[in-house]
Amino acid sequence: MEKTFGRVSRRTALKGVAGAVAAMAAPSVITKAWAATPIKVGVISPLTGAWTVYGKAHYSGFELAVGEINKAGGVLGRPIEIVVGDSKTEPRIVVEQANRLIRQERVDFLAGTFSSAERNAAGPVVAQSGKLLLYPTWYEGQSQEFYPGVCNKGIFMFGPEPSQQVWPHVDYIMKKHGKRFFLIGSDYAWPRETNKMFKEKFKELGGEVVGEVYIPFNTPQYESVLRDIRNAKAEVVFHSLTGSDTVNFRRQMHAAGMNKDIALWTVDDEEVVTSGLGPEVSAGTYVSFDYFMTIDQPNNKAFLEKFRAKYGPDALVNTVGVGMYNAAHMLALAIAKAGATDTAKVRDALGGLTFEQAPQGPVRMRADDHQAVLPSYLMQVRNNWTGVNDMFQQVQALPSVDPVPAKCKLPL
Amino acid sequence: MSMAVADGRARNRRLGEEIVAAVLFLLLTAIPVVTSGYVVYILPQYMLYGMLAMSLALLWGNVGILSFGQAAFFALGGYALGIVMKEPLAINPAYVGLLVALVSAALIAALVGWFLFSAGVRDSYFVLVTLALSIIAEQIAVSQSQWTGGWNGLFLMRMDLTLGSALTYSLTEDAPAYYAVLVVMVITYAVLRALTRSRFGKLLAGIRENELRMTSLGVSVPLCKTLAFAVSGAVASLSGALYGMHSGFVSPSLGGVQFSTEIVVWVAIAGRSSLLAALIGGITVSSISNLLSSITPQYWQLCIGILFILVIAYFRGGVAAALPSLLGRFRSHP
Amino acid sequence: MTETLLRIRGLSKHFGGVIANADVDFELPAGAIASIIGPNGAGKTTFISMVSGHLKPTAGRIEFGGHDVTRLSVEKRARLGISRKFQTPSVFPNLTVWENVELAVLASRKRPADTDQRVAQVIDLVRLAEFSGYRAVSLSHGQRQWLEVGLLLGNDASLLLLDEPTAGMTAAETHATAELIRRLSRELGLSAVIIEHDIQFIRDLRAPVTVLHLGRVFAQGSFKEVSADERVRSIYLGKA
Amino acid sequence: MGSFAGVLIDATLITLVLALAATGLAVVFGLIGVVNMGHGAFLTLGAYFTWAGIQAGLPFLIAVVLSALGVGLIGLILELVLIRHFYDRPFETLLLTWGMFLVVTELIKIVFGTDFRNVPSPLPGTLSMGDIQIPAYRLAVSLFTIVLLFGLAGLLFHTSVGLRVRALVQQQESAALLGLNVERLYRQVFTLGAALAGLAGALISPMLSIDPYIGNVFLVRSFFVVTLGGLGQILGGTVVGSFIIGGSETLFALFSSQVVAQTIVFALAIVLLRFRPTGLLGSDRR
Repeated sequence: MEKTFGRVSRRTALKGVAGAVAAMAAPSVITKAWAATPIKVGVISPLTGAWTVYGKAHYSGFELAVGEINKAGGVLGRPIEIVVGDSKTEPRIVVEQANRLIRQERVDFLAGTFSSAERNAAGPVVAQSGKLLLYPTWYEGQSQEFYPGVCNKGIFMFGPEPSQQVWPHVDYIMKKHGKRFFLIGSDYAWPRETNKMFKEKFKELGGEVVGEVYIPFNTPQYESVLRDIRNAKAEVVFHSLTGSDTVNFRRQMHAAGMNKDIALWTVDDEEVVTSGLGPEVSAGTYVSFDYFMTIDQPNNKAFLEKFRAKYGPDALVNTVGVGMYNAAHMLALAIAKAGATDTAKVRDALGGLTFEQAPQGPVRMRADDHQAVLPSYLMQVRNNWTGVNDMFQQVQALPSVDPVPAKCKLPL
Repeated sequence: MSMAVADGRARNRRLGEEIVAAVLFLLLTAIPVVTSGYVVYILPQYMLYGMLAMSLALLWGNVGILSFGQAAFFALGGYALGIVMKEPLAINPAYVGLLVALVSAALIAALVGWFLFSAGVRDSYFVLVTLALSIIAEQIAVSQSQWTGGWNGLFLMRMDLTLGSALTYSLTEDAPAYYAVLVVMVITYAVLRALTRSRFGKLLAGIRENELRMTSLGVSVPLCKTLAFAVSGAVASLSGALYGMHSGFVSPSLGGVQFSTEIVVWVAIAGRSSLLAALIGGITVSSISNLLSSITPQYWQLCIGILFILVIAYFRGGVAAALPSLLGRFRSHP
Repeated sequence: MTETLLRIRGLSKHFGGVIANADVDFELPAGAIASIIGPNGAGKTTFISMVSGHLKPTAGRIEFGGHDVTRLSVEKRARLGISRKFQTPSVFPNLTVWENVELAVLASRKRPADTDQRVAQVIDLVRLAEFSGYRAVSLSHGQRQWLEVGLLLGNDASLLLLDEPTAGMTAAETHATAELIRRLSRELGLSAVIIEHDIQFIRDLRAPVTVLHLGRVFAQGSFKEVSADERVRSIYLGKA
Repeated sequence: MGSFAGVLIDATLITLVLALAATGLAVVFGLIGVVNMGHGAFLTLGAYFTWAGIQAGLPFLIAVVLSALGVGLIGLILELVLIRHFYDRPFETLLLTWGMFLVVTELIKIVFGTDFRNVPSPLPGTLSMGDIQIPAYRLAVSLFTIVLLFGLAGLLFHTSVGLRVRALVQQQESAALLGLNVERLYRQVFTLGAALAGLAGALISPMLSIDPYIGNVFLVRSFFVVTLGGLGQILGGTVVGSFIIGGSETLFALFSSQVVAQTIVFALAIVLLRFRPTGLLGSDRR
């Protein structure tokens, strides 16, 4: 896994050098195998910095799809070429990289950025340059307040938002574990928005929020929160912490012996984080996303075969990686449909497009608010799992969930 | 005779720096003429990093105070401008925002500085406090989301330069923004340089060399340090405000410890005792970082770390002090 | 009759249970020189430190030029003209002699119209003209002592508090230092309080001598009177 | 008042874990005046070494001991190569150890990768006290911290090594005159500090996710612990400082949000620092 990644970055590195040299000297050097000039896509991934853990899946999802597209003859007879930019998990660097990719590398499209903050950093660049950005991550939904990071006609969302990731499963968990929910999240927009939307649905179903806590980043110790959870007699913990905090909290909750009588539902811990937690700590936890490596989907089998062939049998992919994979394919489909690479035409073509081969099942991009219609899965972590193949037990599956309309001036 | 020698030597050095500065500024002026695109877009941001580096060099090189809190002021500036620019104001809100950025940073720095310096908090302890400042700044930016947008950040518009209602000069395009930043940077450099050469600047140098002696000469060391910290905070904040305006986006990590550390690294490597070196350091280290990060992200960071250690251990003055002696142009005092 | 510049009444300093100074009375007329001697641990440096403001007295009162300065900080006293030279020379090691003195001039209460001229004048006074381009670290110990005196002069002090100004000097330098101090008093009307071990130097100064012993004023008088005092001899021999 | 007892126990656990993390720093800072910014990196290394030991099939305790020794060895090497030349310049050692921190963190990323690593808890159960449940491992670590602090105090106050170190702290020049090998003592203290950091990282590793930045979380907190605690007060100071930083964060969180509590505690630390301004290193004013 490490090795594969090393190879990738070395290759991209060479590409970077070659690109820089070639861009000035002779454009023909790159296009040796192709008569036509490539369609360039700038991919901004968190390759170093705090969210490096997600960076591999993030980048390889897109790379895999581009390989498939090019192998099948490219789009409009032209290959797709990736130009990579490392976000260093820093919004400040995203601004630099997005501009570099557009102004210097002259990419036709942008894909990636990982967090909402990173996407927001790219927002003004996208708006100003009139390019498209394809964003893969689960996120808090769109509202006009954060324009141009959202509600931007140049940005397409390929990940789920709370009405897709959370709403379909509230009823099930309440029926099974009780109505007393305790909400814990990191202190920023995504957890707060997610909880707000969660409560909307939850109240409707007659649940009771017995506590709601937001934790600053990099908090090492959780005694007082755990005490609050216990004192509140919570039956379910609804959990939206991120990064290392999610691991710290869950290890300490487990150490406090609270997993036995309190159910935990997380909307953040996909394959990568769950692997980091280990089987003891994670057993029994509910997780909901649009994609898991273990979903029972014919598309997924084929996808994983290709993924493992390329990145090794142990490589992990997750909702973000698949979001990037879908983004690449749908971009290619849209270009083909539009018959051109110019932004307006591709934007129009991408809206309303459906990608049948998406690993999680067919995915449709809504035209008016650029949100994806996705499946939604609720999984429970198995006891004594040994790897991603036996990590999750499918509990609920909805083949296609429409997100609530974005709170933007529609259509975008 | 000997006096003349001493004097002459000092003047030579000054002249050397002025020539380098002039060449640098001319080069920077010429760049948008000969090229366009990404370079013209990105260089102003690096020039603002250079200004930020100067704000640290003013403290560290001239007064001997190291601050791991410069990023906090940088972020303060960005947020202040961003928040004010959202308000509908009778006069150009960007001007008000820049003023607020300058004044608020100077005031906060003055308050914190006076609070600590008047009690004699020095050296390593002050470093810790500034480290905490960065952490607090980032926390506030994350948690006070009604003002700052929290982790999702805050968007800014490119400002217009206006003069009454007659003249409006938009900075939306790359080249105008470039020149606006360049002008601010040159003026900041000139002002800070004049400051370090003024009576006040010499008193600061005296404090760096021997604090106790300065007190015994009747100088209020806490007051001088506080003023220096306030000026430094204001410059950092101004550069942050312009950075926010230029990049269109500010987020909490701009005020964090990691960015603060980067600033210290730029200045240490380039040379803390010269404003010009710090300026060049801020511009070049971040440019090279951008260039190399896509080629070798892991090893680049490692190299920077090792270079930092080498500079601290063997070349206290950084590249700026090492270069002249390498060129054999500058002999140390007898 | 000359006016009294420095008037000290009942000055005491206790460090926990240790009495460093007890009930010291001391007066110095404007333009005069006084020297303080005493064996190690007699409380000389403590006394100077209380006058300069580096130590806060436990009890007592210090008047300077008619003002009560007992509670003032070091820098405020310096701005009134009380300036101190430390036992170990405290100069600006990495600055040149010229820059050292220039700083003192720039920090002074009445800044002269022509700084350079004033700096040159002070450097001449302390006989460092040929070293003006040298950094302070490269000077000899004795030269650094002079440089520090130069700082006090450049700073426009009216009362010089000199803690062992001749430590590390040759006999000739010591003699020259005494000459310098007397000249400063005579020509510029400066006052000085000098702590010294070097008896030869005290003799050269030809100034009134105060003997401190165990923190108290033990004897006062001219050099001749004091040196003739049996009791003073005996404390130096460690008997009293 | 079950919840009051609960708060008290929480505050105690947090205080002791923080004290454990800060002890290595306290030893180095308090005894030889080095502001070891590399402390966080040493903690991280300790955690990774433990993980590697577990991966290699070693029992937890053996892995912990080896981690402490390994980090101590790295500390020793760094002291020999770098730090020992700069003891007379505290400011330079601060920057050098900061550089060490940057380099070690990058090396960890290259050697161990950036995935979350995980050390299973060697004592998974909990202990019940009435309706309060205490994680067994945390309790064990807390008790160990108490033993460790008393052990260090014993070492410092009841052995000849301790006497020498204390002589050194009080008067460096006379210590040298008394024929003490100052250089060697400094090296021993720095190595001990590094080993303690490694030990802390090793013991904390089963509670947290292990990533290259794990030490950062504790670094700044540890600094305030030590600064507030005070020079040479290895036993009392560290505990008091840990309580002010860790315990009060717990208490403030009762009345406000976690983020506000954390901000208040850092602000409070700055205020307290002002009233102990030259506290530790500041005795030498020349």
